[in-house]
Amino acid sequence: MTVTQAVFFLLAAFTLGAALLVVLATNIVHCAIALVFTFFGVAALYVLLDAEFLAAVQVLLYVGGITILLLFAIMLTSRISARGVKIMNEQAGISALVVFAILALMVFANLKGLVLAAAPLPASYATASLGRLLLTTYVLPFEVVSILLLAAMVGAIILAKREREKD
Amino acid sequence: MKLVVLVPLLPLIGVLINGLFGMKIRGRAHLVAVSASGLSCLVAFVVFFRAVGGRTLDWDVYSWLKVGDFVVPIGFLVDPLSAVMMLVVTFVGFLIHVYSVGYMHDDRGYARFFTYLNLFMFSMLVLVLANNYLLMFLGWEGVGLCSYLLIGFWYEKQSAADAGKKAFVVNRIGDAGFLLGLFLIWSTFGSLKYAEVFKAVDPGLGTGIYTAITLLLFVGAMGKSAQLPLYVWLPDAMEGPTPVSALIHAATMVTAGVYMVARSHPLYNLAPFSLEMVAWVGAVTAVFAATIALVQNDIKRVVAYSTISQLGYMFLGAGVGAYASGIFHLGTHAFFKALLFLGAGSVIHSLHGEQDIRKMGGLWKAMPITSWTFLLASLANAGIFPLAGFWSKDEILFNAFRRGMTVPWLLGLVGAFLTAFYMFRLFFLVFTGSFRGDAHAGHHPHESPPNMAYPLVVLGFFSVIAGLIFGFPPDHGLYHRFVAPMFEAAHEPAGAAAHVSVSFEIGMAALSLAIALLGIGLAYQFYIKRPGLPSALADRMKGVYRLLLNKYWVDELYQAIFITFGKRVCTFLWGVDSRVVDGAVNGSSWLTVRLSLLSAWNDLKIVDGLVNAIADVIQGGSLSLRRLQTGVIQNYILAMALGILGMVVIYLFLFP
Amino acid sequence: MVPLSHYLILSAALFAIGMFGALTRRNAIGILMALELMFNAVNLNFVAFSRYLPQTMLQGQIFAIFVITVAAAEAAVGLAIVLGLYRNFKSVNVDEINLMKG
Amino acid sequence: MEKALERFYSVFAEWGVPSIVPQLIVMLVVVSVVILFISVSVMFMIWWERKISAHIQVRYGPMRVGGWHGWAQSIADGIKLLLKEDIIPAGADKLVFALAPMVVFAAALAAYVIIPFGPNLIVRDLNIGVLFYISISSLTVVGIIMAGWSSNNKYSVLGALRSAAQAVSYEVPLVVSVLGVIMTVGSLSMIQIVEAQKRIWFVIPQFFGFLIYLTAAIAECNRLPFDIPEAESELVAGFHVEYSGMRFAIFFLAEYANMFTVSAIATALFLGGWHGPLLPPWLWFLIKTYCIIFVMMWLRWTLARLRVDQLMNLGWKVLLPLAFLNMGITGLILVIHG
Repeated sequence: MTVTQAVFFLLAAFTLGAALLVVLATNIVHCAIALVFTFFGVAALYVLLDAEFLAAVQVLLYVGGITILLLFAIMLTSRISARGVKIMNEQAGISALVVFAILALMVFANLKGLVLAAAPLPASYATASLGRLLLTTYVLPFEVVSILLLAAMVGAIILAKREREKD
Repeated sequence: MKLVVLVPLLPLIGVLINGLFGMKIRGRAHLVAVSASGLSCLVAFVVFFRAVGGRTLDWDVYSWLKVGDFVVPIGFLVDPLSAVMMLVVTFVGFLIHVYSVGYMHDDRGYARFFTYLNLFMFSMLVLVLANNYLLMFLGWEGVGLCSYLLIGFWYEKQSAADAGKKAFVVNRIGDAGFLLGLFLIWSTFGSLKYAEVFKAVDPGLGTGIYTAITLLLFVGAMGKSAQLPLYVWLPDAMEGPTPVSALIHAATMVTAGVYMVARSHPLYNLAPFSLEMVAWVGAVTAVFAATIALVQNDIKRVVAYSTISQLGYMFLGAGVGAYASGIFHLGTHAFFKALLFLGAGSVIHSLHGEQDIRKMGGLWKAMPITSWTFLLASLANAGIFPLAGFWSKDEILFNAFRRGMTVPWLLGLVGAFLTAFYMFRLFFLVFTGSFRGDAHAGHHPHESPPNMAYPLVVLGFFSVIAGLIFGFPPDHGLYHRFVAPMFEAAHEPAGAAAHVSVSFEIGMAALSLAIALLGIGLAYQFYIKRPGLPSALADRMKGVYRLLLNKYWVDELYQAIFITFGKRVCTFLWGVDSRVVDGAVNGSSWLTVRLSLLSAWNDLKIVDGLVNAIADVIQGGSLSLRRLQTGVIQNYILAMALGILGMVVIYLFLFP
Repeated sequence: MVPLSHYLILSAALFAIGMFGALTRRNAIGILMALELMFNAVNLNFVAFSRYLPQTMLQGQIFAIFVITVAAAEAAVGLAIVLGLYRNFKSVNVDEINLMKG
Repeated sequence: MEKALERFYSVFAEWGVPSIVPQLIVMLVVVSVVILFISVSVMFMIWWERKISAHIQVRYGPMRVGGWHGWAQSIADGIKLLLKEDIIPAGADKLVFALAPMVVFAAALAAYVIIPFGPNLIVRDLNIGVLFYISISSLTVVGIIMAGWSSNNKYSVLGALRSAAQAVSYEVPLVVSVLGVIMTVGSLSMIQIVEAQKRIWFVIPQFFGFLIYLTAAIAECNRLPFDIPEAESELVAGFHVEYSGMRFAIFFLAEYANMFTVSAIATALFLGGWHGPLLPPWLWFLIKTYCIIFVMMWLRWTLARLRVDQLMNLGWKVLLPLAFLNMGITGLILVIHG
């Protein structure tokens, strides 16, 4: 087992553990904090995959943006003392079964069906080429996503704004 | 050279600032707008002198639209033609910005006005500097939009709003032609970039396709440049503020059509029929509009018809293949026509909105600067030696004659005579004699403030010297040495262009000068010497007078043909609909009612019984099925997950 | 080196965990978190494929960027909806909100 | 430096030890050096700030501990904090409460990875350098929210929420203001950015970028005039009201460490990094950095606190448009220059 593999397994265990905590923790704030760790784990995996820019974006957006948004929402809607409340609904059992089945199928398909390059190709990665691609070949999706963001922003503001008292 | 990007960009920045913060800065909007246009003008000068130095630029800044192999760049083209146009647009535009500061100073929409003005500058510069047809079209539509916004600037006024709409609709007709022309260019040459299109121009394709393209483009030019029969919007456009009339409807936007024809000259050169068409439309428009101008009583409308007439000359020039002369006339015309409008605006301003020349007169004393500059502009417009208009107009007429277009040439001469007459009719009525308005106390006419007067003086200066400096000797002046090489090929196809002696050229010039002087003399006779004569003549020739006063009833004609007729057709169709079709429908409905009564019994007793039985079963079933819709979203997700699971199983194991 | 299938299995597991969360959490914000986990799993797949597959030219990473952007938009709108829910129902538990019940 | 490292590695290779062992040792050494540097420089900065504030207010400040102008005051403070009883409030969420200072400190520590003290004096010259700092700095906010929430105190929660809102708002102009430099250099690597300033410091062509960066950076550090998250008179002390002893010391440490980081980044991006005549590069770098820190302290003790709405207006309606303008003009100039 090489160092890279060791690092990979460590990271994988860390990420999965944090993810499980996200789903299973009783306190929603703990979930959010576990989510931060998951994001960090995934970011580290990106680094392992030579996608440093993406790792930085992952941390910037997920940790700096989405998690903080989530924490805001949690603080606006929950109380610290809200403990001992049921966190899962009634369908937990059957859900676990279904999810486990799907996971099993995915792993099966992966082990059986994929005979792809086992070793990674030589890394040809540069942030610059990523930027160039985004502004040339993928400029249309880029613009579409920009418009989507704008629409989301407007939508979020309108949804979150308190309705004026009707006179 | 790449500085050229700043030329349209600066006005755009002005638009952004004034458009976004106009409500905040209100009275200081002109600081932004005037400095934006002034800087733009400055940069334009720099670029222009580099272009004079012989450098051209065809620069794709970046690709704007890219769909398959359809690629349109945002790109700039600086060559003599666009450099001259750019200079005219920025320079006249800048002066008019300055003038507007005084003219609009107490208007409620001050910032809005400057926003539009800058937006117009931006669009016009995009139109002029574009290096492909689509970007030109963007500018083309941009100026159309600004024209609409500015004509309807005082939108509380019904007539202004209507005039704006009219301009918009009439222009759309032309634009449709232009757009079709673009489609045709794209499908023929596979590109919209000038450089590529003109390189791909090949006489071997036959004249048909070129004639089609150029005629379609010319339809666009007719709309924008107010030529017969699409000229009707321009006189009404005078509802807008006067600086707008000067900038858009005299000096720059309306010349876009001429520019476009000149820009497309490689295409026109291969379509002799189109060229002839352009020349004829131009010549006829020149005379037609001039005759209307003879009898109009609104000071701005006289100038407006004069503009249409002068645009006709430009097209005449382009149509006989003398593109350079057409553009030259465009440039000189920009100066003196802007001056005329600004002078008219100055008069209107000092008379507190009075526009009827019958209520003016004797303003010479009160407004010396306006009067002098107006006189210079009138002389220039009438084509008096050695003012600017003389050189360019004479060149067009001379070229028309030389290329064997005798009838258009004659029409041009008639137009020149009429021009001189109506210009001086206007001048005498407004500035000489005695004041005929109701001069109630304290409201005496007065000279305009300096920031309105200075642009008048500057424009007056250029109206005097522009022709002499740049256009002498005719066809070989400074201007021609700069621009004409572009159109080198254009001089050939007319064929009949025989070489003529210098003395003949001078004779021609003298002829047109004499005709113009004759017009002025006649005006002098009519309005100074024997003031009773005009009305007597009008009485004598009542029919003609009314014909002209009502502008040949063209508006009414359009109303009758396109609108009333359209309405008639619709009414008729409605009648057919309501009588014949509805009758048939009603008849059949009666029949149906009887039949259906019969079948109703059948339905109620037999079919319904069956249906109800089924419904009962379904209702019973759905009552239990309804429980499935729990309203809890996670149940649905679970169902989805199960579905996915099923699908995966199917694809993995059943149909691998 | 780490073979591609390791990454794929890891991302499958992450996806499954996220899915389980989305199916079972009562708190709407918890569901959103679970959704983010699923997005991350998908992104991991994209990036891994763009690293391991030939002739991909970074498409995987580009798509991951788009997914992240869409996820950000989704989180913003989703949380706004949660706040709206909280205002109207004084609760963010989705199983207590069943106005659409048949 | 690199040769010494290679020799170090080769020694281990000869002994047949897997390469991860020396790597781990090197990592540990680097981390210890960085932490040591942080502690020393923070202690100095705290002492310095007390002296500056005192002199601005025409006082002397600490004069007794250690002799010359009370130089050992910070050390004494540190020892006091270390020895204090560790108090966790009864209603607090113990796990999160304990985790929060660590998260904040980890974020502050991680940022030191990309600070270029000298041509070779950098922990790691990442090719996404600036972006790394920007992304890692957002982690601080998470820590602050954790701290505020877990204290179970409404002042802490309010302080934390304010802090988060402020940090998120000012991060945008911060990033955009830096873009001008990045566009000019065409790289995110700190070393390359500093190298590009050999002839002219970016503070001259990017003057507005520098001003916007500095303003936003002060806001990111929650310092006056942008210190509403900690406003003593309104919120007692913001998110760390309930913290005391060692945990409080860590927050304090992280705060000053952050201050050092933003100043160091400003130095590297705008003030030419280590470039300068005569003195060794690392000294130049420290001098410039401390100059910026001095400016920040100076501002703190002379300006009044902004209101929340003023703060948000400044961020979104002034700094952000200005930053975009700066970026647009930079782009335009780059395009024209080709």
